[in-house]
Amino acid sequence: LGGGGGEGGANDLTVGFATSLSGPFSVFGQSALDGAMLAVEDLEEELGVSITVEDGDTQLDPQTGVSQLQRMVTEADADFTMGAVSSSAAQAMASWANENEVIYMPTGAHGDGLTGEACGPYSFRPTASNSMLAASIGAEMAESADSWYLLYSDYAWGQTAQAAVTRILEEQGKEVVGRSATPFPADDYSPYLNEADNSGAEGIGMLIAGLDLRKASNQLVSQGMQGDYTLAMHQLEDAVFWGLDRESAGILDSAGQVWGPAVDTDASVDFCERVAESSETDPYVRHFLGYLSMDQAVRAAVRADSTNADDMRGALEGHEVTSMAADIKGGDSGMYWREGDHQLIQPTYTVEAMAVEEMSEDPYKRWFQTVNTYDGDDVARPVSETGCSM
Amino acid sequence: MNTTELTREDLATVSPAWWAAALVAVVLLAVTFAVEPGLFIDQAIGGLVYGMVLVLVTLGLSLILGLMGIVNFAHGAFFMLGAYLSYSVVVTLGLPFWAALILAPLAVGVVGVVLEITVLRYLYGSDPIVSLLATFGLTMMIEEVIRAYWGTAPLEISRPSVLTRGTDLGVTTVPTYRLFLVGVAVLTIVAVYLLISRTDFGLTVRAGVQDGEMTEFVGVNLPVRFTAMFFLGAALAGFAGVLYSAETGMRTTMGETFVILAFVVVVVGGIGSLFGSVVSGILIGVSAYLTPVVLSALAEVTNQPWLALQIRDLVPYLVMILILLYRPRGLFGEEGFLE
Amino acid sequence: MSGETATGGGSTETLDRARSLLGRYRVPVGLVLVVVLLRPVISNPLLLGYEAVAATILIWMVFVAAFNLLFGYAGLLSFGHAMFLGFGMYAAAIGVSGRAGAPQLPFPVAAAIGIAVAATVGYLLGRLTVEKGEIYFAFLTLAVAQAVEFTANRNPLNLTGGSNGVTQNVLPGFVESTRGQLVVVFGGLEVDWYWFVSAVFLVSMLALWQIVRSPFGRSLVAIRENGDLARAMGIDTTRYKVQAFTISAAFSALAGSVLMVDRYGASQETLSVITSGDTVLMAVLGGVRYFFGPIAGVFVWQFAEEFLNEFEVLHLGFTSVDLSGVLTHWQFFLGALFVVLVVVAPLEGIWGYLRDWVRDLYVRLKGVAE
Amino acid sequence: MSDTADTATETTDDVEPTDAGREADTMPSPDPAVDPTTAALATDGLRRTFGEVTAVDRVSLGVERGELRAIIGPNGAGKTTLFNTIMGTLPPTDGRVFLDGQDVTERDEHERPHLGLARSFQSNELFEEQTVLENVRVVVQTSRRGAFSFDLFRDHRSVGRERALELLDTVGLDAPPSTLAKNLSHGDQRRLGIAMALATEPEVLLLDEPTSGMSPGATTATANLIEEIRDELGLTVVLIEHDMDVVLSISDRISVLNRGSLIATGPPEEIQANDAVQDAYLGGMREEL
Amino acid sequence: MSSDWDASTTADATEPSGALLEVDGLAAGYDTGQVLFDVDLAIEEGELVSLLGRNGAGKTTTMHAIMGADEPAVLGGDIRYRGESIVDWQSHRRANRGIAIVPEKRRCFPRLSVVENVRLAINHAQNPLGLDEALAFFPELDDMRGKEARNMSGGEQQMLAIARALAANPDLMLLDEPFEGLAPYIVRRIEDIVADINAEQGITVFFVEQNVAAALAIADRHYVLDEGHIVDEVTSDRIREDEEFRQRYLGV
Ligand SMILES: Nc1ncnc2c1ncn2[C@@H]1O[C@H](COP(=O)(O)OP(=O)(O)OP(=O)(O)O)[C@@H](O)[C@H]1O
Ligand SMILES: Nc1ncnc2c1ncn2[C@@H]1O[C@H](COP(=O)(O)OP(=O)(O)OP(=O)(O)O)[C@@H](O)[C@H]1O
Ligand SMILES: [Mg+2]
Ligand SMILES: [Mg+2]
Repeated sequence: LGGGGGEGGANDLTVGFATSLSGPFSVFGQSALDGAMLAVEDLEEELGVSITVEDGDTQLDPQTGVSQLQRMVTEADADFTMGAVSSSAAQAMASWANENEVIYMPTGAHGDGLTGEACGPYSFRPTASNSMLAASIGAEMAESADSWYLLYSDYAWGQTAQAAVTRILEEQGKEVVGRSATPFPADDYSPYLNEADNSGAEGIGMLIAGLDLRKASNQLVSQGMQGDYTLAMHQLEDAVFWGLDRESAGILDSAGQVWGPAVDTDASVDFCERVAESSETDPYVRHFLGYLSMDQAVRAAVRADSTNADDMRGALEGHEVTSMAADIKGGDSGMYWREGDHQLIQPTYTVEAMAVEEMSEDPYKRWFQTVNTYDGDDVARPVSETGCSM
Repeated sequence: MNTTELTREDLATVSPAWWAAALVAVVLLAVTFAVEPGLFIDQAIGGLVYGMVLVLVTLGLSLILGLMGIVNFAHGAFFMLGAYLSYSVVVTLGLPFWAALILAPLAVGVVGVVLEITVLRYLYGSDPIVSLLATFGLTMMIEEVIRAYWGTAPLEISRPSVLTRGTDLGVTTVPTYRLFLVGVAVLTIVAVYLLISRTDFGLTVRAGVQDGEMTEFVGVNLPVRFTAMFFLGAALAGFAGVLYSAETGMRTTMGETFVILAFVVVVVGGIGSLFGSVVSGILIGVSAYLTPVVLSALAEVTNQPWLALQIRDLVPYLVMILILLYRPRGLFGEEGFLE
Repeated sequence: MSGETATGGGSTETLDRARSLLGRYRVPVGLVLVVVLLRPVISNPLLLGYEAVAATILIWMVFVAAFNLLFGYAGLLSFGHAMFLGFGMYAAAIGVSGRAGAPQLPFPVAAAIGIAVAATVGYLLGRLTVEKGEIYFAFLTLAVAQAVEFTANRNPLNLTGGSNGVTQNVLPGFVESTRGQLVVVFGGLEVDWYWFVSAVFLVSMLALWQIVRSPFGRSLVAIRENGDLARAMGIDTTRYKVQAFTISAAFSALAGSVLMVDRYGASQETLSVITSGDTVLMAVLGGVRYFFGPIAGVFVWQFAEEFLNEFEVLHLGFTSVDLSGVLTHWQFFLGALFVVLVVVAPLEGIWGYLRDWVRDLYVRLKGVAE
Repeated sequence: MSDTADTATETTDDVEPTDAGREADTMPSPDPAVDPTTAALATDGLRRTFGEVTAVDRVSLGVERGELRAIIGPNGAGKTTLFNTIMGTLPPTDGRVFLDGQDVTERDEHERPHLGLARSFQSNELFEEQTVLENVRVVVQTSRRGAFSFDLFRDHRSVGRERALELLDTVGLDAPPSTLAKNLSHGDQRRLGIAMALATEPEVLLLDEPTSGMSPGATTATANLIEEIRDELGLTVVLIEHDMDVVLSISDRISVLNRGSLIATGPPEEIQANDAVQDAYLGGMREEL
Repeated sequence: MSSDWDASTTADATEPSGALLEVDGLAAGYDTGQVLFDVDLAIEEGELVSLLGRNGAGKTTTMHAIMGADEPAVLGGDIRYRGESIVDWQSHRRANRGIAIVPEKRRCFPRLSVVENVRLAINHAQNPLGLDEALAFFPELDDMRGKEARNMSGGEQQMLAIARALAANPDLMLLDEPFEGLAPYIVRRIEDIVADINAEQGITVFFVEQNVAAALAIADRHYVLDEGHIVDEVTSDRIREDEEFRQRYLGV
């Protein structure tokens, strides 16, 4: 038995890439796809394989995501699949993939569930989980304020982020005095900001998804609250702040990050330059995640010389990443696919805004700089705590 | 559109149940104030301001529905179109925000005129459901045009700098821009009210919806007036869109979100009553801000933590369900209108 | 094949009688034709070339037809019908997966619970709202649906999974899925999922058809046409409407429970106002006054969505035109088609036109023959 | 004076004693009423107000079985409102309605046709988009199967079609049964309305200006039809009419309503001679032709 | 709007018959079929003329064609008002130029009050009466100025419809069954009003009525319509005398 997929090795690969290409996450989806296409270029050259990418729009809807996967696998004969921005879509897609014996990489979803209760034999998450990011930022939050108010987007990603940050803060002996679940997307953050303002907290954790963070920050400034609080965000995507002016972008006091132009290694600068040339958006984490997913999935198929889901699983579990992707990612601790929960254990960063005059625009925007780097193994929860059983 | 007469008559017929409900509300608010005075005042003022913003967004919808009997689902699309057009005026043409505030609504008005002439003209006097359906289709088209032209990613413009900071009202700081919106909303409401109640224009449009042919029989050139009326409704939507999006940015879902909320406001206030829309907009705004505070205060007082439900987004709908069940025509609606 | 019209009686007496004999079984025959033709047509490489969507389309047809029982026949526009689809979906998903300590149930039991819940909600909500006037009814149902969606998002008792929906372990025991292909296993017998759905489709649609052509259905039509008169003529309008609402809710939930298997779980998006809106659009597009209207509407809608979205290059033999840029905006064209239909004749829809066109053709052919 | 009148006064006495006294001054016997327990249709102190307007003011009316009663009165006297309250279309502000000796005041409007009460409308109320045949058929179906019937297992066409065609014939509607109701001329629409009222198989039939808008020939025919129905089916008919020719020629008794109150009831000759009626209503009728 | 006035000055100076309203070979009908065939009418300024016929004869259709309603469609023939062809005019233009109608089934604006109904007509007529003047015709209405038409009795609405037309102070007044549903004494009063406005203000009246007696009482000339054809043009005396004629076309 075992998974199906293309027979006869892995020279001609068809990859299904289903992600948000419309709606509020479309920028993220498109960037990831752009990044993945860069990986395709590199892989075709290096490995001599031919790769066809079949893309599809999941919108924001898990069922559309599932339909897209199903279409890619049955109609376009995709050998394996990847994609999704929102955690809820990713979970549904992962569940389908696990049921149907198809390899799937939730490219850009951070919700803990994917490598927790909702983990499965054929889904592999290439990006860091919420709890990894929360653990990274936790120490800094604990240092800068003793009591916190958390605003979080009310859906899977935000809920697990909130849980993770709360846990970390409480472990550090700090207090979370209140929290508000804000709808996502929302237009009006002022009632929640009022609540935060009246909570007596010293710091506000803004666990708000996507470009809504920009809006919330704007309204926070309008309410004249920016000077009074320490502001933190566990997962920063540079693109979110590009819509603000440079001064406003500086209001975040500290933030966690999976990757960004702040990494600044030779490989990552190279990668950023390539992205700046080929993508509509300046380089930021989504480009890298697209690149990473494609790189890892294709290499696994080539290693296994098969696109059979079980073969690929074997090639991925426990594998230590040594490709270009690891160089771009930076950090010294390396990355590997953890067997127990299929999480790619990897370094994480905390960053802060640069001084306004140091921010650069050319050839791509660089507004943030790294404060700290964390080992993947230090921030990831042990498998036993994830709730994953395969 | 009747406004004041109905108020007086309705107040006289308020039943004991309503008084009881009012009493409970007052007690709850008092308890909340006692538990969390600072937050209470912040949220009450924030809610008031937000309510007026809702009224502004709703105004054009209420007007078209009350006078022309058209359930204009495309109001949200017009609203959104105004917002996106202001983006083009400010970012693409490089003109100041104030120019967008005039140009974008005019442009939306023109779009409204085109749609009136090609589509809505054929729907006057028909079942309100039919206009709901047709404008639903128009909404799809406009939204798709917006997606195609401006893309699906959220956009923003920078507001005039005078309006970017907060105004300190003593007890709380409210974004200056929102206060500006409130001022604009009040002026617009007054202007619209005068237009429809003090001129022949409102009368002919109302008559025209009830019996277009007969209105022509008494000598009214109806099509021109309907077109003008629709221009006004669409331009108001666009105007609200420009004002609102300057604060929150443009998003392809904003039309849908707001048209539903605006309908809730109209339905709660009572279809056909401008005054009702104003009251209900404020009521919904304030209760959306206050309900969670009240619930959390209640949870604290009674020591029942489960009571602190975060139901803010549900509040407009709960208000609507409650009002409609006990008063099917809304707070100030005319009896039998669109029932 | 011609749909049963909701506008009542035929034409002249003799013609009527002849037609009633001939036409007695046209609806069942039509339904069987839909089932037999849909999949080959859809999976034709020139069209979609994508089989799996055929079963989904059939399920949607049942749902929209159930919605149309309420709108097209009883004249009640429910703007929150997605909640009933959702009840079926969630009950089936929760029951089958047995999540959060819920007992694990066989699919039919779980589905039956969903249908019962939907019917009960439909009944109670109907009691409260059907006499409130059509616009108010539309918005009340919308409001309740919003409340339901909101509740599901809050993940009460950890049952609904919040925004994640219920997507794990949701396939019933008798369904197997391998790389996207669903198969129903009864004992040793393996049946393609499509045929299982077809059976559900046929049974439900025949039941709905019988309802609309029965005296019960005709009373609904009378109420829709003039409620005041109907009451004065002795028709208990409230009860009929409530009953119609209940039935419609139950069939919607049935469709929902099957859709759960077809789409691998229950998602919160299904409960959204967008689903409800699409439902209305599909029904109107097809023609709410006809039994086959929703069928036509769902087909055109789903087809447009799948086909136009994927469509890229038009090959005309001598030249090829790249249309992908234009056609991804299928919503625009569908919207335009919709507007035209509503303006020209709001209740006819595509099916109404097709009918008239076929009738004209028939008359003309007869003329030529004579 | 009969028992009924006494009961009526008593009832009003209980409610508003002062008004009852005033009523006694003005008109001793508005209706030499029949015992409500035996009358086909009776009202007792029926009242209906709209805000400050009292459209029907303590009307006590008794119509005997098989009687053909006309109700006349100035425009806005409250005739249609009286029908609406009898029928249950509008709940009365006060007072009771008896049908065949049974108090039906609390019954829903849709129940009354099944108790034998039917009406036609002053304005043409029809199922406009339906065919003429279906308009009548659906009423026949309802009258046979009750106010609500969960009858799902039959083809509607088999129910009541013959009877519907018969009724269309009875009222003399010549248009093809497949014509849409909205396309009938005004006069024909009024015929259809009567056919539908008859389809409920009533014992008491309320007709609101059945001949308005009919040409003179048709008016006569309709008047004859009404008499015929009454005679052959033994119906009780209450008729609102402004056409005095019709009223005088076919009614057994005439009741006159003015400003909501019943001011006189009596046989045609008596009413015609009554001064109060002359003042309030007839206002010097023209001699025919 | 200026074109309206141009048209009148450039119109045919010759007015052969001097008739205010001439209908010439009018053919009209609905989707379902033709209803009027070759209808000829001529009404002189200051005349009081009626149109008689059975139900379904086409009387309302004629009135609507003269008023320029959306339905029926005019299939042929000409309608001239003051010598000018008005078939292509929209109905509001006809109304502005002095034609007013009391339509069949009243057609009051149900959600407008009495005052609003009347004011609407006043606002759009050339030389209207004042509001009080118009309401003075029916003291009954004066008592319910603020009432919405839908809350009025059938007869009250009929009075309102007539008051509305009178308020416009038209040159030509079309009345389609003005007495339907009215109490005899009101019928009488309206007969007087119609005779008065005709005699005193020279308003030309063309009306449809089923009530032959009423028609005979006010008009002296009658057109008789049967199945869409004008079958006769008669005087009141002829109708009074010719029993067979009455029987045949009017069913009396
Ligand atoms: N819904 C209502 N709201 C307010 N007033 C009403 C309503 N219905 C009727 N009326 C008033 O009640 C009075 C009686 O009306 P009704 O229709 O019963 O008169 P009617 O005797 O049938 O007159 P007609 O002969 O003109 O039809 C009228 O003055 C009318 O204006
Ligand atoms: N809107 C319509 N569509 C189709 N046919 C119509 C329409 N209106 C009237 N008719 C038909 O046209 C013919 C003439 O109708 P019209 O209303 O002019 O008659 P009328 O003389 O006014 O009759 P009545 O005295 O009953 O009012 C009738 O046969 C009628 O059925
Ligand atoms: Mg009446
Ligand atoms: Mg007529």
